[in-house]
Amino acid sequence: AAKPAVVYDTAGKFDKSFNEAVFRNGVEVFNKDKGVQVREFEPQNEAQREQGLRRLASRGFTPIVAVGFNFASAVEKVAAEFPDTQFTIIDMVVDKPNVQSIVFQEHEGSFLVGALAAKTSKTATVGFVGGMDIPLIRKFACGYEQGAKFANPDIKYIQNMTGSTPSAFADPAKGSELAKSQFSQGADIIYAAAGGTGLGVYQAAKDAGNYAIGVDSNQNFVQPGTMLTSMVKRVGVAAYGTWEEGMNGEWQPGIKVLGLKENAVDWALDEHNASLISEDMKAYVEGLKADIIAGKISVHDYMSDNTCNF
Amino acid sequence: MSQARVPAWVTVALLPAINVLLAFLVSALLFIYIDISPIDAAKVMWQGAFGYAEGIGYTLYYTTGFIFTGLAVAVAFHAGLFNIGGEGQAYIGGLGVGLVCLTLGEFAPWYIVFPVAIVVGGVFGAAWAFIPAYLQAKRGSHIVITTIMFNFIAASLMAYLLVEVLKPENTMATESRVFAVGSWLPKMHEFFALFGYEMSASPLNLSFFFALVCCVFVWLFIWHTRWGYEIRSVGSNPSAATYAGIKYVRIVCLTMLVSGMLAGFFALNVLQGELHQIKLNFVEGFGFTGIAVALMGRNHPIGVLLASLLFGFLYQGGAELSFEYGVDRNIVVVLQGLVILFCGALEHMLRPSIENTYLKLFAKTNEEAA
Amino acid sequence: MFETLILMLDATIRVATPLIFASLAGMFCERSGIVNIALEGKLLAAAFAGAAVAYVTGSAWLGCIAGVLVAVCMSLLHGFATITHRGDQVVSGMAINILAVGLTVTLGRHWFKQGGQTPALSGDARFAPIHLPGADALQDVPVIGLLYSELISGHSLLEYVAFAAVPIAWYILFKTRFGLRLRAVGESPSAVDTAGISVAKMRYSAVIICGILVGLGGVYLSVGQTAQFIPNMSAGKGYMALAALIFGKWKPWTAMGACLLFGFLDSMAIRLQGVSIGEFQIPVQAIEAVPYVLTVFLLAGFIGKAVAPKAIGVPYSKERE
Amino acid sequence: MSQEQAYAIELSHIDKKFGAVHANRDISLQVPKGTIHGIIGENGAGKSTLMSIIYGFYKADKGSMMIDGKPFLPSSSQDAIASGVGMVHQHFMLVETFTVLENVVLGAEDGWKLNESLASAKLKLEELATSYGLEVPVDAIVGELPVGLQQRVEILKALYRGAKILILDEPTGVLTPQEADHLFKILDKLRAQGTTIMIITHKLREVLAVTDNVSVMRQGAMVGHVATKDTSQEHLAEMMVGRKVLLKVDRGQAAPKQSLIEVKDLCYVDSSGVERVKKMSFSVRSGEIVGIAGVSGNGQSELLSLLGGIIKPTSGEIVLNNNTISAANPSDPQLVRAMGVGHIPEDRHKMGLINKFEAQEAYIMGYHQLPMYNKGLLQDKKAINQSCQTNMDKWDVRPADPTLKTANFSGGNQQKLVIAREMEQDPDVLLVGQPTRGVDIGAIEYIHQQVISSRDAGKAVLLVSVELDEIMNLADRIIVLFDGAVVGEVNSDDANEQILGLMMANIMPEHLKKGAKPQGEQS
Ligand SMILES: Nc1ncnc2c1ncn2[C@@H]1O[C@H](COP(=O)(O)OP(=O)(O)OP(=O)(O)O)[C@@H](O)[C@H]1O
Ligand SMILES: Nc1ncnc2c1ncn2[C@@H]1O[C@H](COP(=O)(O)OP(=O)(O)OP(=O)(O)O)[C@@H](O)[C@H]1O
Ligand SMILES: [Mg+2]
Ligand SMILES: [Mg+2]
Repeated sequence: AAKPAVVYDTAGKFDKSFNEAVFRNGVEVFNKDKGVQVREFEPQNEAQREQGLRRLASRGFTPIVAVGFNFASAVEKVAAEFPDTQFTIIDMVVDKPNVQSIVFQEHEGSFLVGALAAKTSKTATVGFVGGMDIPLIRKFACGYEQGAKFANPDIKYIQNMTGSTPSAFADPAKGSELAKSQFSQGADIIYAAAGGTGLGVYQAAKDAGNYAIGVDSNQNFVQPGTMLTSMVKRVGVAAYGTWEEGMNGEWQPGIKVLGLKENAVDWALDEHNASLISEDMKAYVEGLKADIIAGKISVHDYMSDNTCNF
Repeated sequence: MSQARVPAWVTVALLPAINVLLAFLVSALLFIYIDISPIDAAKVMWQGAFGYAEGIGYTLYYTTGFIFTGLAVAVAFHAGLFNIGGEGQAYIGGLGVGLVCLTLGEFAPWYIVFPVAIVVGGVFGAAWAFIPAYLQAKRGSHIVITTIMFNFIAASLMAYLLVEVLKPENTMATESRVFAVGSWLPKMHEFFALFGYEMSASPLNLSFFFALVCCVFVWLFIWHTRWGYEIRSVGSNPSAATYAGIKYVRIVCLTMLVSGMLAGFFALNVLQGELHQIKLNFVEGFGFTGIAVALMGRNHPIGVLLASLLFGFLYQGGAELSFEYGVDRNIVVVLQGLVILFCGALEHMLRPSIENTYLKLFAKTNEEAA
Repeated sequence: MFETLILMLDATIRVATPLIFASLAGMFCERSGIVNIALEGKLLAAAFAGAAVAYVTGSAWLGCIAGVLVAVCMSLLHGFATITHRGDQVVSGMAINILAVGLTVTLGRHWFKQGGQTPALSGDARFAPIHLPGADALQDVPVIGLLYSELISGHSLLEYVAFAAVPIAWYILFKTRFGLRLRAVGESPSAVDTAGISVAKMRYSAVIICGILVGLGGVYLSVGQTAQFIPNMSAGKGYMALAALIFGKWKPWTAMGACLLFGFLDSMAIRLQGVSIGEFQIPVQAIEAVPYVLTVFLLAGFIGKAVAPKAIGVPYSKERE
Repeated sequence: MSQEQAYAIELSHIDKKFGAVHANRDISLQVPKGTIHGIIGENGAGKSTLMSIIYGFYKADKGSMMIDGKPFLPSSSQDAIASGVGMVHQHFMLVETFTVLENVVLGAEDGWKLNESLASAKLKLEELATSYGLEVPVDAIVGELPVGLQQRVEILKALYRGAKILILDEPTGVLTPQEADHLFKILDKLRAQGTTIMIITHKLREVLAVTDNVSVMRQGAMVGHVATKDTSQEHLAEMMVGRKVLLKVDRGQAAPKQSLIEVKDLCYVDSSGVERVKKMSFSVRSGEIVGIAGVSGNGQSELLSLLGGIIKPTSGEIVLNNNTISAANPSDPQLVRAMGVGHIPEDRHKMGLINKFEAQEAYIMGYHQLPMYNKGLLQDKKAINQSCQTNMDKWDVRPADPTLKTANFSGGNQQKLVIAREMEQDPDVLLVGQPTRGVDIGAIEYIHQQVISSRDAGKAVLLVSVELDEIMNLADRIIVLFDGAVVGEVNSDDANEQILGLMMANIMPEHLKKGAKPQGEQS
């Protein structure tokens, strides 16, 4: 029988960010679709990452999905100990014969929402609120900035990071202050890539009658009417895919790079924001998307050189 | 003084044991409330922490960490200082250990790196404790507040260093690069394998022995040297200490240096022993829990050792619990809070009744004997 | 420029509000002789209870009452340990902090199945901003208009309550019989005892008042400032409030001043991000650390020694140990 | 006394234990209305405990009480106050950061508004002050007042609450003889108005002077009641101790030689800027005892701390055994000990000992650095234990157990331990502060003998004491301090209570002025 498993990052499976996306769009859906329970584990400290992987592996679970770049060294070690177990790591590359690495082209999706924001902004000013100041978040920021400047070279771009510790992903009060600050500097649209902190940004946008852009999962429903769109990163779907492959015996090691083309990152259009997006706008963004997929537009990946020079 | 006295073991061992039980009982109610049988939970925790070799390894690995931070708090307590800053000192100590492993570790084997890391980690931790100590002694700044502030400052500083300085270009986790394999502290199972003993793999490493050495060191230092004597004097009666010619400023600084040093050693276990790279937030609250450890251990190394074992059990058993039941890991935090509440804050609650009960029983047997 | 300043001050008020509640709470507690490092946990517990009940009932008011009740209960637990059983005050404070972290998440998860968060609050489940009369009309008048409509008007109820609590606390502490006794019990409990006043009763009243105030602070976090509870959302504010209290030398007005200063630094940090001096870009972490560094700095020198209530930290007992 | 209403207080079979300490054993006592009743007994006899039970501060384990013939069962001091009992505690129960007025009002406020209470209290206080001669600066901060005034505040607190029964626990310990006389006059006045007064003191002379009846306590039990007119000092002392005692030690002639303590123009300003020691000059020679007299708080403690190296002089100099200490060349307690100085501190609990320590640990305090107690980096526990054991035996410290916690020794034995420690190092100079404070009569005898024999062994002894009897008994010369300055010096043969009392109030008797103006005279 299939024995899929997942180990979340220490932020926990309800982090309002990618762990939660794995849980909601991966685990829950998989449980329902396949009638197979995915074994979950949430480590509470660094040492338990390895411990969790090892225990799952020794009990015969496979494939085991490790959520987040923080798992790199643990996966590397445990994968060597259990060569017959399939490991999948998300957001990071681990080079082992029994490890599948899934990375996303977040900058591509961010580019789209950046362009959309620039086109929508009445003040020609757009803002970005990041969570913890780490390269991954800068990757979001950089794609967004590039997209905005692509759509309007004269756009003013404001960027803030919430903090330098993981609590920066869970500080809506600060998110709201940052949003207010950016609004006072003229921004009228803010893209928040900040986990739970983003909720404060969305609330502030609503209070101020401005727009916000959600992240990771489709967050348009959070504040309907003032959520311009969301940059969707389908981590859950990717996890789902890997378990499904495992079940069907199709699982392959190696690197999976998932971007617009694979429909793994995208911008969200649903009933909550349909009224905000004109047909022109929609066509424009879809056009950009096609261009990126076709390689006509190259979006700079911050993490390729740790700079944002596009 | 006709009344019989209660023997020491009643207050030193029986009372804490009953208090721990009480904490467990209260948390049992919570378990029942969230639909988990407390008996099963206890079984899982016990099995997970002591039931198999790897589990024991993990338990002792956490124990090692608690010994360092617990001793740090205990030493400061002897001088009447409440060092809430173990968290930050351990963090900065980790910077020291990490830097040694990143530089010297490149070309030197672990047995050379280890002593150097001990010195540098200790010095870094001590330095971080020194500033609040000096301010307390010289300027009267409240050490509880300054050490709390220094925890926050350490967090900012380390975040900056990890993000901007130590992080390799091509990774995205906020962590330094991995130390060279040669500088890693041998794991206990590797170490014993040398002598032909097979043990299952766990993060337990040689720094456990060093932690035991530190227990002995603290015991000797506090109770068998003139400096320890001076520290206890300052802690029990500062004006008498002044009368005796003990220099307050010097002793406060010395105590906090030792305390910070012990907290700094924390990183040996976690960084050089297990993670092999400096990670953001690698201290993970062990500095704070050290306060509970010291209190439960009555600031004595043996007590600290036992309390560390208890907390090691809670951590490892709790992990097993969340592994088996998928329950929230925070339930262990509740347990931890209850243990501190009953063993620390409410330690006087049961004392009179237990002592009286003991005396009654004791008196009875006496009468019967007579 | 002026507008930026007004907006910064506006943010200052929001950031300072929970700090003011918590430091006034701490003031009553510490003035009675009980060290209170449990502010952090009480804030968190109240925030959770407030948001949970506000969500379930749909009423911010009920949430507020629940939050305050929970904070009072935690305070009573603190009192039970430190007053009745003469336990160590710092240790019981730590225990409460840890319990609050664990319990809020465990119960929150069990109840709401959202990883310890409560669902977002909306409508009547939140304290909406209060627009003072004439705020809109005055909006366009230069200087005063902005000052009135942005800075003075448009805050949520609890923010006004926080600022009103300061003079009230001052009056209670320095102008009433209760205040006299409270201050006395923190200085010399035996004097109070021999004057025929129960030390335990005074200290229990102090912890209850502490619970009410810190409860309001906690509720503000989740029901006023943010619209939901998030695990660990107190994020050190209890400790900051304690620092502000010491900074303010255990007096209401100066403590409020310290809270405002911390709030201002915070709002400045938000706006200073990415600012560089010449070539050198100031790291965000440095700006974040400014309030902490400043606190240490000020504690060490500029404001001289902060003299705590004399009997603070010492459990009172007639019998010598 | 046969009328039923005649007793203000009746106690029957009061019993009280503090853990293992049996503080009061089956005590019965009757105090007639409108009398002054003395309670005497050695330290630790249980006097304060008994009074605190009447005041409702402690609850008796057994026994009953009556006030004015009515059963009296206070559950707190509040009940006692309501029944008209007032108490001035041995250790003042004042809030030091409060003003006099606030202290008086505390617990007896008129209503919830503080200002109104304070205003009405002010009027009432002025009335009390004029009718009893108890003037106090009502708006002064209590902690800044001299102890004599603080005591007045305590008495006023009781009177303000309308006390009909006033309990005074060792009220004269902090007063000059003249101040004590003034207090006694006030007590007379109160008695005349019908107030019943219970007074604890261990100054037998005072008992004879003011009381109507005396009760004697020993080891928690009541050992006798006598009418004052039927007794004598010797008789009372015998009742207290249970055997005959020598009230005066024999002291041979002093044979002073070279000067070992030279104090020249010594000044000390404390951290809050108050000048505590003002231009003091005197000397102490080998083989003599110089007594420092004065009401406590007039610079004696600072003088001892300066000589002991604990605080640094602001100006002037001290020469100890040929070593000069000055502002420019400060010392510390370790160095001072190395100069051959022993220091028996005034307060053994605050300075002399550490309650948590074992006797042997307390025994090396200040000398813990000496090579004899250390072996390399570690302490030589064996040497410490042996040294302590030897000297506990030699100095008759009971129980002679070096591992017993210091706190578990009685006051007298704690003091002997401190004295043993300081004298065993054979210092040339001995600083002695309040050597018999809180020590019972038996131990006093012993300690006095030791002080005198160390003088005879050629040490220079500086004795600070607030007990005039002690000073007059032991010292060869007496220096009196007032407000941080030396008022004057007398030979102990010329001294008597009257003269010293005047000097302690900064009045130098004409016949003693010896031409030269006394140093440090201020006004
Ligand atoms: N609050 C207390 N807790 C424990 N023991 C106490 C307490 N008060 C007094 N004792 C003990 O009770 C005994 C009697 O003490 P008490 O203070 O009544 O004596 P006293 O006669 O007033 O002595 P002194 O002359 O020193 O004032 C002593 O052994 C003392 O140590
Ligand atoms: N804090 C304490 N803890 C334990 N025992 C104490 C404490 N204080 C006093 N005792 C015990 O109570 C007894 C009486 O103590 P206290 O100091 O009042 O004695 P004392 O009668 O004044 O003795 P001395 O005549 O030597 O001054 C002592 O023998 C001591 O063992
Ligand atoms: Mg007494
Ligand atoms: Mg005594």
